[in-house]
Amino acid sequence: MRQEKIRRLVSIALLLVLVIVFGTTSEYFFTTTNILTLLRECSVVGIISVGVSFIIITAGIDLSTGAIVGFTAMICANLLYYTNMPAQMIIVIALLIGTLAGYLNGILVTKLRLPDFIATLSTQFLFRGLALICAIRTSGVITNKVIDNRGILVMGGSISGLYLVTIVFIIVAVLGQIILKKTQLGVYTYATGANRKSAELSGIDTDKVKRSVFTITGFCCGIAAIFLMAKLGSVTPDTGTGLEFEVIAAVVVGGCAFSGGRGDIFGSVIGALFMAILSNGILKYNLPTATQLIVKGSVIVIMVVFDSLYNGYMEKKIREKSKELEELSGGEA
Amino acid sequence: MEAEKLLVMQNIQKSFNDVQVLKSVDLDINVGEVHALMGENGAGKSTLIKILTGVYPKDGGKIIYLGKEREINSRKDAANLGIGVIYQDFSLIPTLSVVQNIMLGKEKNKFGFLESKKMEQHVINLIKEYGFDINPHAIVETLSIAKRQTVEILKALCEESSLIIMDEPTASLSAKESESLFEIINRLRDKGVSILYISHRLEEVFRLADRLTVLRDGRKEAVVEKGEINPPDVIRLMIGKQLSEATASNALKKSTNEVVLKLENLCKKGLFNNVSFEVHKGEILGIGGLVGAGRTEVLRCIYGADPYDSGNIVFEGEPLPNVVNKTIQKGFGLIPEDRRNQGFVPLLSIEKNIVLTNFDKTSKNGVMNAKKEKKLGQEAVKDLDIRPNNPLIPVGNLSGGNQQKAVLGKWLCRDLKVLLIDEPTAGIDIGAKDEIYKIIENLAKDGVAVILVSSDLQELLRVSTRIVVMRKGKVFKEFASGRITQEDILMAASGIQEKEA
Amino acid sequence: MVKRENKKKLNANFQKPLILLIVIIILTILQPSVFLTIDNFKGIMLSISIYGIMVCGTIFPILLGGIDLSVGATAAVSGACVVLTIIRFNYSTTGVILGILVGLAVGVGTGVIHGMIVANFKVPAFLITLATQNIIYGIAQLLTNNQVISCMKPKLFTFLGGGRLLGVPFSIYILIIIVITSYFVLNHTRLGRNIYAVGGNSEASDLSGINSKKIQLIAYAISGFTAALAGIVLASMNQQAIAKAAQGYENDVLTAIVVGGTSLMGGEGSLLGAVWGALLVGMIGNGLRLMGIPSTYHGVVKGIVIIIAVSADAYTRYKNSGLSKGKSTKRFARRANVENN
Amino acid sequence: SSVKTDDEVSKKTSSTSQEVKAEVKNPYKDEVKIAFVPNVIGDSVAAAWSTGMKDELAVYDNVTFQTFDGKASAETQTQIMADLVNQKYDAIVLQSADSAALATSVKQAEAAGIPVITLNLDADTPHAGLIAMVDYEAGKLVAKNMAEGMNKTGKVVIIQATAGATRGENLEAGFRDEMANYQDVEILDAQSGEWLTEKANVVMNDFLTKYKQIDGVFCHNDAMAEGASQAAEAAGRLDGMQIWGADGEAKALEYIEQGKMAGTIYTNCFDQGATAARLAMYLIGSETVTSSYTSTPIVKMAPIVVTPETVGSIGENIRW
Ligand SMILES: Nc1ncnc2c1ncn2[C@@H]1O[C@H](COP(=O)(O)OP(=O)(O)OP(=O)(O)O)[C@@H](O)[C@H]1O
Ligand SMILES: Nc1ncnc2c1ncn2[C@@H]1O[C@H](COP(=O)(O)OP(=O)(O)OP(=O)(O)O)[C@@H](O)[C@H]1O
Ligand SMILES: [Mg+2]
Ligand SMILES: [Mg+2]
Repeated sequence: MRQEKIRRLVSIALLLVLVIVFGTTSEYFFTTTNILTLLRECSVVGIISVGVSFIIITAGIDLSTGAIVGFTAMICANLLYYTNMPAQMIIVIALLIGTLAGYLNGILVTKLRLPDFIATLSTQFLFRGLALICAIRTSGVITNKVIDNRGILVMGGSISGLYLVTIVFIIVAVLGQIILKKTQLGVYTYATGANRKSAELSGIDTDKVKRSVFTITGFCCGIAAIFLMAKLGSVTPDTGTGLEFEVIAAVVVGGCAFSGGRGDIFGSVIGALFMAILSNGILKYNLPTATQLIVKGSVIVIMVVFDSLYNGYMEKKIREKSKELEELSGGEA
Repeated sequence: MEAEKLLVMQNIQKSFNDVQVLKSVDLDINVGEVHALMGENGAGKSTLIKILTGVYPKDGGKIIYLGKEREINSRKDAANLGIGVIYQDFSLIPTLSVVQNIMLGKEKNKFGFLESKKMEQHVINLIKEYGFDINPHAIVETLSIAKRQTVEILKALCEESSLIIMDEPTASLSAKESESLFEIINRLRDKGVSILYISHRLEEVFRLADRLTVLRDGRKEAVVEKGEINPPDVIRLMIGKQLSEATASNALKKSTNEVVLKLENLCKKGLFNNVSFEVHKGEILGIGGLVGAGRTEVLRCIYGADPYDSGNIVFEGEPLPNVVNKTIQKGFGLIPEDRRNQGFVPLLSIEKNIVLTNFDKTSKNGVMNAKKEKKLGQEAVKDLDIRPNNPLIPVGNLSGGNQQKAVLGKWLCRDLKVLLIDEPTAGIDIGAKDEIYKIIENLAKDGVAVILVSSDLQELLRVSTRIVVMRKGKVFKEFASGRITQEDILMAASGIQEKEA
Repeated sequence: MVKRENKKKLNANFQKPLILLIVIIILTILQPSVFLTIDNFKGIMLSISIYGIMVCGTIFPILLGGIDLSVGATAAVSGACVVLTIIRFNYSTTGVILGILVGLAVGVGTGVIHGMIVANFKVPAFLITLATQNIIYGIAQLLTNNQVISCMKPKLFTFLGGGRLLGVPFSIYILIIIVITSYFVLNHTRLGRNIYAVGGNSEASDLSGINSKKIQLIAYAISGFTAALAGIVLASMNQQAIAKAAQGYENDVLTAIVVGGTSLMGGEGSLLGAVWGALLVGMIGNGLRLMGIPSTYHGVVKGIVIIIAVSADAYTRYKNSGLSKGKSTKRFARRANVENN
Repeated sequence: SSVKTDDEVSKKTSSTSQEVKAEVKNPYKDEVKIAFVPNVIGDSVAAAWSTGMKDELAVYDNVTFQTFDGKASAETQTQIMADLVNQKYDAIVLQSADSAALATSVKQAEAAGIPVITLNLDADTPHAGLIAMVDYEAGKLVAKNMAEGMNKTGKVVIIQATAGATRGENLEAGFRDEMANYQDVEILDAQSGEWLTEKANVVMNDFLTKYKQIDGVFCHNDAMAEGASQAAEAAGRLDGMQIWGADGEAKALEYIEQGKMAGTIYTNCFDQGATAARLAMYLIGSETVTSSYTSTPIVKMAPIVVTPETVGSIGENIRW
């Protein structure tokens, strides 16, 4: 437990280092608008990463999140354009579509026994394709419409500067952390990921756990779709493309291991913040695009390597310490 | 008068991959008895209890529990009936805490929220009740194997069970911990709980069990009361032939052969200190000690798998390099303690696993010679009598004893000079044990210096020609001659010195 | 007993070709005179040739339980290296040969760096290669200065990707050679054995005297090599160097490998499976185009076909394992999967 | 309610600052920052625009010109736009990924007093200016020339842009509308080559396998036309085939000279970039308040039909 806490502190410290470096070297970084924008930027990725953390903790992966967001948003765009549905209704529908899409992933993984990677890759093709098919056309040509429904646009708005999406992100993250740490589903999520066979032997229906985490992720995608749509004020067939990689990167930077059983939502939030700050900060230096890419990549490499070195060091120390304790307590048994 | 039947299993059948593992197994357990289930490796004991606890569906047969026929389709069903179980392969979640593991699958919750405090208290009470020494908040992956086994035991005890199944619970426990387990078993029996006990250690079975069922080749061979039978007969029932019974204690003798390997003041901080001993050609040096004495670490350092801080390892008069590949080239071999994680690659076939240490024989310029490879695999399967006798089967699918034979197979075809063996027979049946001992003895006869680490005192006495006892990372005592008994070793391992050898 | 095992194995081995055959039959029925022609087969092979080459190398780190997401970027950089070298050497033969060597060396070099980082620091390969993907594309931008650098001569260069030998595109020959080499390495060499061993259990491999760090290094180097080779062929095919070349190819590569049955956890999978995966995806695309189905619908169809094909594969695997017999087929299958995990 | 949408926020700021407008700068003396946000960087068009802008701006000592990669994503572009506003850039040249999706961002920038000049694709809100290549008309031109080249009869295939891309859709709409006038020309098929040479090569291969007769190929960009030409040549069917692209990049012109392509619609991208830069510099130095525009001024770049006969008229200095 203590080891985990120290790790957490280290990742927060790394984040702070980044913030301080950017803050002191650029006059535009520490402005209120920039901080608020930055929080807004990390929020959509962050909301999805809450769900994906669950999946990665079960040793799974979800490549379809971006496509689910795109598809959900496209359906909403159609509803907005062709019907007079009230915004609340559309929001409910969006959540429903996202959830169902996530559930579909769960079914493919647990009923058809497809590996997560293939199942969600296929649904990525599927939902991205559907989004394209559903795109709004006038005389055959895709014409993306500007959304003017105030009820939806409000979702992209802010309360005295703080964007709604950020507030929702915080709520979702806190809820996620509570579910993960304080409920049965949370424990089962860890158990399924750390050792699926053992979990089964302990009487856990790991299939149900798998379906639940995919469904949760789908729900998060639904939320993300609403905010993305509200922010962009329009939906294109490729809305959300590549989002899945950003999300996975945030989650993994935050300490969830692909091998499962490790990490938590708090880490993923830090991961999402880290990636957003990195992208946002680099823009401030007027660097050529090539240099931007190189700097961004290098920072991640250095961060990851440092994290690993530090963990190795801590593990060694803790082992030595526990050994000492054992000796002190007699260490007979 | 007929005793009251808790469980009756009739004509249970099961096949994997078209191979019938259980052909027709009957088992019945009385209320409040300790019932032992015996059988060779691969006889189907673990499979039977996995069927009983709903992990595998059965192909045929009937399960009657408390007088009613039951369909047990999941682990939950079994738990609801009051069946607790310790599986042979660990069923713990490495990244969760002891409390979380013990309560896994039976969490107390209110509106879906866990009542952590309540569960914690429950577990602490349990630990106290049975007198274990374990930190309830420790993360399981940081615990030693022995501690993990105690968590496993606690997990089974935690349920209000009328039947507790234990599949080789002592395989990785030291003598002392085993003793406390036996006490618990006796206490449970007194409370009227039935125990189904699976073990390869005959002395345990005879100490604990009221009745025993023997399986052979997927069939029930016999059910006997304890008083009606003696150990050699059980063995005969299990393997269908007489075993060449060796003496339980062995006459030790100091080898006069040349010294092959010499450790001088080997130190590694926190693990062992100033370890020195010599190993002679053709001898079997047993290393005894309690769990955690540092024996495994010494072996690994000799082998080059781990670095050491100071001291020397001299092999044939020259310092031994601390690199695995080089020690292998010099004629070293290691049978590691943690078979599943360190011994073999589960997805690879027997043949390919054996090849891993024999590339110098089966490849030329990096290109494999399929024929030689095949020959190596077939020879190993034949020489070691690995069953099923197909070198193309993934080692992960074999039973424990056969897995260990496959691991041995990695070394047997090499020109070994020193073989390091760590707990070679944990969870292995008597027949296979005997075969493994023979293999070790033959190797020694051929001049290989063998270092054997074992927590099984009988085994240590049976095989070693000389015994060193380690305690808390130091060499505590050496027994080089005369006859010694289990007590002698136990005393030395616990640090009692008075009785001189 | 042994016989039975072999029989089952045979079934399992026929599984993938069978699915492919079904796809072929369906497409042949739908497009009788066109689909089953040599020309069309050449077309399919051509469509998978670039990322097919990558597949043969990228499967190495994946078999180790790693991943290489930087292959697209590596291809872009090595393509740029070749073209720039050729131009510097005035389109001479020396320039071509030197350029190819430089390109391949760059690929191997990036691979070695990946291998060193992943092996020594035990960091997730996913993150590292995702990060280096940025760095490498950045370098590609620096090299090309974000311009399209066209290079339409000499013949020796353009032949690699655009030429034909006996009527067959030369890139297909390269693909076949790489497939054979990679198959040979994975199945008949010490290195291949080590890859599967380290991927299946690196601790046991280390104790068997295999240097798992070295194996990782080599695996990533091979991945870098094939990525570079693919990049060179691509540059030759398009007769240009461009910073964003091969962007997103890593997705195609991963799709082929994973659809082909290779586990991302390592230790399990085969090159032929991956080639099967690439062919399957290639044929779906080709079939859809031949049927004249608008591109809009391709994604959906591709997704569904992959689901069907792979679950058919999974289903027969359970059936062959004998676990799917009995009363409740579903439960058996579930257990089997748990065992496999 | 207390929740304010982006629109309302920007309206509020603009209503207060409308009269004062962002300060007028003297581009010869003051520090000026101009940003270029292409849809993606690295393709020939973006490279040419960039070069055109840089050359145009080279005369000013204090102008910083910076390119930001839009990564073909509207989301990325909106993030970059927000940051540019935050950093108080003086002008933004934007090739938007989508006209609707970037509308809000453009509005915000304009409200902050930063003129936004779009390239090719309009933003669905009035802004400083749009410098556009024609696409619908270009499609029509290709159709007309191709049909004439085929003597008004023949079979045609189309190799499309990435599905959903606006320029591709418009080019194709123009092409199909014009072709409808030629009764004897049949459009056989249309498949996506995802803007890429190598993919177009594959698609063309499939077309060649399926159709025994193909007289014309229309590709949504030159890169794909080159791929199609390679495939046709390899199959020995290039002779007499009318392969048309659009854009007019240097390599395509070379292909036309070599007879491997029938033509393309050339746009002077250097000039297009330079025009955008010139407009930006003018607005920075003037008192014009672009955020009060009610419609966007549009500059259309002249489409030049390039065929083997006319290719010589495109001089080396304007080839990109
Ligand atoms: N999931 C499985 N798939 C295929 N074969 C299996 C499986 N589980 C067990 N077997 C086979 O069934 C047989 C019986 O195995 P089981 O584990 O029940 O033996 P056991 O009596 O418990 O042996 P041991 O004493 O070594 O634990 C063995 O031959 C084993 O290889
Ligand atoms: N990976 C590890 N993490 C924490 N402690 C360890 C680790 N490996 C060894 N130890 C500790 O080092 C000490 C020596 O262990 P070692 O395994 O060498 O003892 P041993 O005598 O071989 O015991 P055993 O009979 O269990 O094999 C023990 O206290 C053990 O708990
Ligand atoms: Mg067993
Ligand atoms: Mg040990």
